Amino acid sequence: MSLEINIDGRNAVVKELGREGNLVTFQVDDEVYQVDALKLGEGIYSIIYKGRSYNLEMIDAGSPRHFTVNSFHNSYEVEVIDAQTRYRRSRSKGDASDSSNTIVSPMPGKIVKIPVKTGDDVEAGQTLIIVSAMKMESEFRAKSAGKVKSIHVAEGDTVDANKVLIVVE
Amino acid sequence: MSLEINIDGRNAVVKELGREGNLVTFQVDDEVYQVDALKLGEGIYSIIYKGRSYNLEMIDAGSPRHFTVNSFHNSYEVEVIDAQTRYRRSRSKGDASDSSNTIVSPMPGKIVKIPVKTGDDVEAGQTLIIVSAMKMESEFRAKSAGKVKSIHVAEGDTVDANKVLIVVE
Amino acid sequence: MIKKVLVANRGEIALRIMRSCREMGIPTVAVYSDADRSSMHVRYADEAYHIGPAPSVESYLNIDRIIEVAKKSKADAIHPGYGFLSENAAFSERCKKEGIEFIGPNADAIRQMGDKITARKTMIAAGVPVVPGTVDKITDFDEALKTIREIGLPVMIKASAGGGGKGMRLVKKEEEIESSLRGARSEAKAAFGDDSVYIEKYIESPHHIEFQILADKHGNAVHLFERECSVQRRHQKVIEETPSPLLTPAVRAEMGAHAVAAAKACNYHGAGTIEFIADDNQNYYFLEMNTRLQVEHPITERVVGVDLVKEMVNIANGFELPFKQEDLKQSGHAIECRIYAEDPDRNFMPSPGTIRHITEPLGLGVRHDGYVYEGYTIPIYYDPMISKLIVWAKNRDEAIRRMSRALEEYKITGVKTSIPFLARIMEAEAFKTGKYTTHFIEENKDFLFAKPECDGVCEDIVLIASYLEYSAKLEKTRSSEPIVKPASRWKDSQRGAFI
Amino acid sequence: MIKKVLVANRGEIALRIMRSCREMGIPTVAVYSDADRSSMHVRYADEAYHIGPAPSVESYLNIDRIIEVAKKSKADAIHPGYGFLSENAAFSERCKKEGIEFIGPNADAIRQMGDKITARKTMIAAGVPVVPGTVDKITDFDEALKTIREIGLPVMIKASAGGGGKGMRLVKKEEEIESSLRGARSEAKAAFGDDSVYIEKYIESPHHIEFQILADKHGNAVHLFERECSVQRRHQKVIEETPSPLLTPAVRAEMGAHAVAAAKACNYHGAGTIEFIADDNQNYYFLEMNTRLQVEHPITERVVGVDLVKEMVNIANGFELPFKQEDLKQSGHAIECRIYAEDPDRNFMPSPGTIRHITEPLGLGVRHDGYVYEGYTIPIYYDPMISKLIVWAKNRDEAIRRMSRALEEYKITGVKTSIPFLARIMEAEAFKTGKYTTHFIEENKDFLFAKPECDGVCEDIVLIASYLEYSAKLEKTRSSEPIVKPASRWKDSQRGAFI
Repeated sequence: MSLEINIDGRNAVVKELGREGNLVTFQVDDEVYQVDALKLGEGIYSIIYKGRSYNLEMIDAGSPRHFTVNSFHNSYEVEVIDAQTRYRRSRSKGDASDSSNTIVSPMPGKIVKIPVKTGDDVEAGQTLIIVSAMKMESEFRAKSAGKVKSIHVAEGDTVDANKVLIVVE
Repeated sequence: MSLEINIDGRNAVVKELGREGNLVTFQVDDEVYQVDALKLGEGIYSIIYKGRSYNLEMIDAGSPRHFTVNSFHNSYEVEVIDAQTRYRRSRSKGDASDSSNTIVSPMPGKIVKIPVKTGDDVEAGQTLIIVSAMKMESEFRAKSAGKVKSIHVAEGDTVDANKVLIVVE
Repeated sequence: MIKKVLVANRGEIALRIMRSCREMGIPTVAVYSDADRSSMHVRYADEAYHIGPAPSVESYLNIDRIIEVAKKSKADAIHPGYGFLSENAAFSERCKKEGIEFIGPNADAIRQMGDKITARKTMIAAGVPVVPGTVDKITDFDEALKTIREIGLPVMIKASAGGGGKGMRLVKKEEEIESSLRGARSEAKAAFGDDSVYIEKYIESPHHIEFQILADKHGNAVHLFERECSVQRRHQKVIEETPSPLLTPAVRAEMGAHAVAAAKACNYHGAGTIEFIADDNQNYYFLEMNTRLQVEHPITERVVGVDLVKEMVNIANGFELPFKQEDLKQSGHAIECRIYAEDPDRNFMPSPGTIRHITEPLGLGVRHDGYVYEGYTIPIYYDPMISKLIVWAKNRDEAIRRMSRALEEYKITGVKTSIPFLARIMEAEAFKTGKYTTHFIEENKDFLFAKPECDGVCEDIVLIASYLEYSAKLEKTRSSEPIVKPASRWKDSQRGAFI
Repeated sequence: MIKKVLVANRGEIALRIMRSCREMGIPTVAVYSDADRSSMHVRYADEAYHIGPAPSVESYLNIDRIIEVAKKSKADAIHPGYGFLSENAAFSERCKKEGIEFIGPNADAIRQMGDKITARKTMIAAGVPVVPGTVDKITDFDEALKTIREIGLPVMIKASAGGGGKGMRLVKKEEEIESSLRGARSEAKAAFGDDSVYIEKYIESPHHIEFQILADKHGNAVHLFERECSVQRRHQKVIEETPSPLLTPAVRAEMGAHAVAAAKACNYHGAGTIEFIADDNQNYYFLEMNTRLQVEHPITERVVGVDLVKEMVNIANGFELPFKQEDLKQSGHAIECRIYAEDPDRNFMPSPGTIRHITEPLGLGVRHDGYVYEGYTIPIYYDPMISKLIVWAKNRDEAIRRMSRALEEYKITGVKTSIPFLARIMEAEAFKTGKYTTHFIEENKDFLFAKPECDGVCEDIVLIASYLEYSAKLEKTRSSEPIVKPASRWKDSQRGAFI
């Protein structure tokens, strides 16, 4: 199997060439690695490569295809690119405002206030919604001017992470 | 559902009368209990009954039907009695030696020595097999006199828990 | 004698209190909201009672309900922990009325120190230095000049009616006074319709240093030395240590004596903290008093060798303090890091969720006060603190290295945490040398948020792990579920599930 | 200066050593057998190399292989931990030959103290008391009588060629000497074909008390006080504490001086332990020297405030000890419990298996040194120790209560552990009062193995939990598997699985 993975902006192709027990051979772009790889717990990996012991923690970042990967001193944002993503990316090319003015809850929380209503004209920077989680309120503002197309939650609602809250077009 | 459960020699019938979320009503023999029961981890239960907080740890004891249950100050041996068990029990009634001269590995380990062979006559107390685990050797002896009927492992073998090692009849 | 303690709190502090009660042989009663049935304090306690819905105002702040549980469970004392009802004078009073011992100060002391003006006046009367300045309005230049000369430059001119930075001027030189005063007044007039201002000493390199005190009901009070809490973000403490790298023994002794005086001035009993602001020259001023146990109390416990919760219970029981000031010594160095479920790279946004894996830091010199476990879901309703990591070592340098080591051991998956950020602080030069103020995070943000170097290999290894994780997930879902699903799908867990 | 340390060990002690190396900024190299790829020390180290099959003779005892890895990884020092190669003179010698620093004593000291007769002679020469007795064979009654009168009753007559209790007689009164001597000799003759015997003082109420020593390469040596290790089962230590409840300050100082003399007598350098046997009257005798770090070293670290592993590395580096005897003090009280995967109710049978859930004890005064994690399978090949739980408190009584509290917090499922047994010891009167000898477990077995009382309700609650656990399992298997399956089925786990 081969996967296209984006790591902090770099697109790389990771291909599994073979495995024998937990010794796995990979090709990452042009480099070939034989590693001893072990999953030790939920999101905990131990990889030994040329004697070096690497410990990696995979933290879900919103979707099954997104991880934050911690290795003690570094932290990486990783996204697995699948066909759907490529399709979505190609569609939205040159139309950055399309998705950027969709407010998605970055964390589970409670809707405190929605100071706009459907059909309102909004300016860039205008507060669209206030979400509270863990004693902290976060304001989400419009990235650019537009009209509120749809509101998917109501004040007082409890929402999961990655839920679409408001769409501005 | 209703289960027959043996706890340290007492046979009790546990019957679930109803549940609403994690509030469950049980009948244990003649007593009715409404408890707030939660599984918090693998084998970790929190039960609140009349305000008392009970913490129970279930430790597998050889088969899915056997547990050791720890509640900080007490430890119980519990066996769920199913149809198969009842059948086995009724068959072996009055024939205690039947199973008692079958040596079963109580833990995973390595077979160090088998000083008997199939067909040998053995006396009560004679060593049949020596198993080593974690730097400690355990000798298993015949409970009563008999003839070695079958040997299911060889010296040097690594065995799982609850494997039949030797049968004497 | 206290026979059963209700702990009116949750999370790590509820466990902290129950631990000491258990060691004293005192049974404990937990209270919990809808969001907390699976929380550790419920299992830890001997008894546990539900007190209401998740929002704290309907549960952990519901005085009637908590008193009701105390009576039902025959708890004869209540420990409020920190936050929630811990500095609520009405709650302390209510407990008294109901014949329940409130393990904390009485209502008068809470009120007296809770009101800033009253507290300031009490401190002045007790001879405790407060931030120099005028409370009265100033409109006249000569008066302003006189005051500023008394206080000493730099000063801050602030609008009496003000707020939000309007009508505020920092004055560093005497020749700036006139124009600054004029500017502040006209801005105040425009903004608030009132041109009166007041003047306060401006502390240029502020250090937040607080003193732990213990006082019994018989008039005895001691301090247990200081905690340096200057590593702050938005006025929230991030890291605390003791001893403070700023203080000399002489100033420490003087501040300690003032802290004891402050406690005596309000007839305090129980554990409390006197917060001071200090400058680089160790000039210090009373800021406020926290009339409760602090989050960061463990570092004091470690270097002084005293269990503060046990002392609180003993004080509530009416015992005299078992030690005098001269019996108390600081030994070695302790540091605390607060571990939050938050994302340092996204402006510390809270990151609630389900804990998938924990590797806890262990070994020599490490104390860990936490409450989460694998499979536990951190609720969105409360403080995002996961745990407190406390280390001790013979000296400050070793303590910093030990904290680095412990942070490296500490692995949590499932939620984002502040661990990498805290680890970075341990490597910052200003922290390592101990020369830092409350501006530390702001002044060092380039270093703290920089991405450390990584060779191509380490990035490729990350890619390989990502491949493995993704393909494992793919495998897991292939049979039953479409691949693209909302994140919550991955939170499904056998553990923590209601039966 | 040591730049990289290979740790020739596994389990908790490998981690313990790596922790201190990391705090010193020294990278570490792990070695592991087939059974240990998923073991924590492999992830903890900076580098990790496979050294052979699971049986330790082919891996952790394989000197050639370990030296090879040290060279390959450019490790310039090896720490052997305890067990395995830690007291192997040939290994120490080999390291020296290969130019690798062995973090421990040199081969001569290991040999000198490893041989019982040589060690005894060395101690006698150094003025350290040894168990009174004869080394030479005795065949004559008059000689025996003379010797016994010198030693003082009671004595043990033992067959020179003997073992296994044959040809052994305990003599309490002088009039028993003749018949006991005759009996022992004829039994020895029958069993071993040799009727010669020797005589040794019998210690009636034996206490196992050991002293920690540190010695540098410059002739400086100090002791770090004692550890009381009398809670033993089959000569295996179960619980250790310091200070010993038996010793008075005067005897402690005298024993300490003898411990230092013992270390100096064999030109020792590194960390070592002098084991003594003492009676109720604090008469004490040298037993043996352990020329390595002990399992129970953390209690010493806690009350003295010294990191023993760091001191070992510094000594290996050729540094002088940073303290003198008079700088060292005991502060407070520390207790260690060894947590084993074993079943106390079935004669402590080992209980290897997969850890399903752990709740680790946390909070004030608790140190935990472990290496297992949820999903980890404890291999059958090595020692069944899961972890060491160490508590500290101001005094012994509080330390016992704290240990009880910590043991109650510590929950492990998946394997049986000694936790309930250890908790029971904390409640035993003889332990609580500190009046115990090495016969403690035997003498208190009725109490220690008794089943505490439980009302009908608590038994019924256990039945309810069993119902829930069984029905959850039933649910889980119903779709795919027959219900009755071997136990190993339940060990299947996503975690720890080889990818």
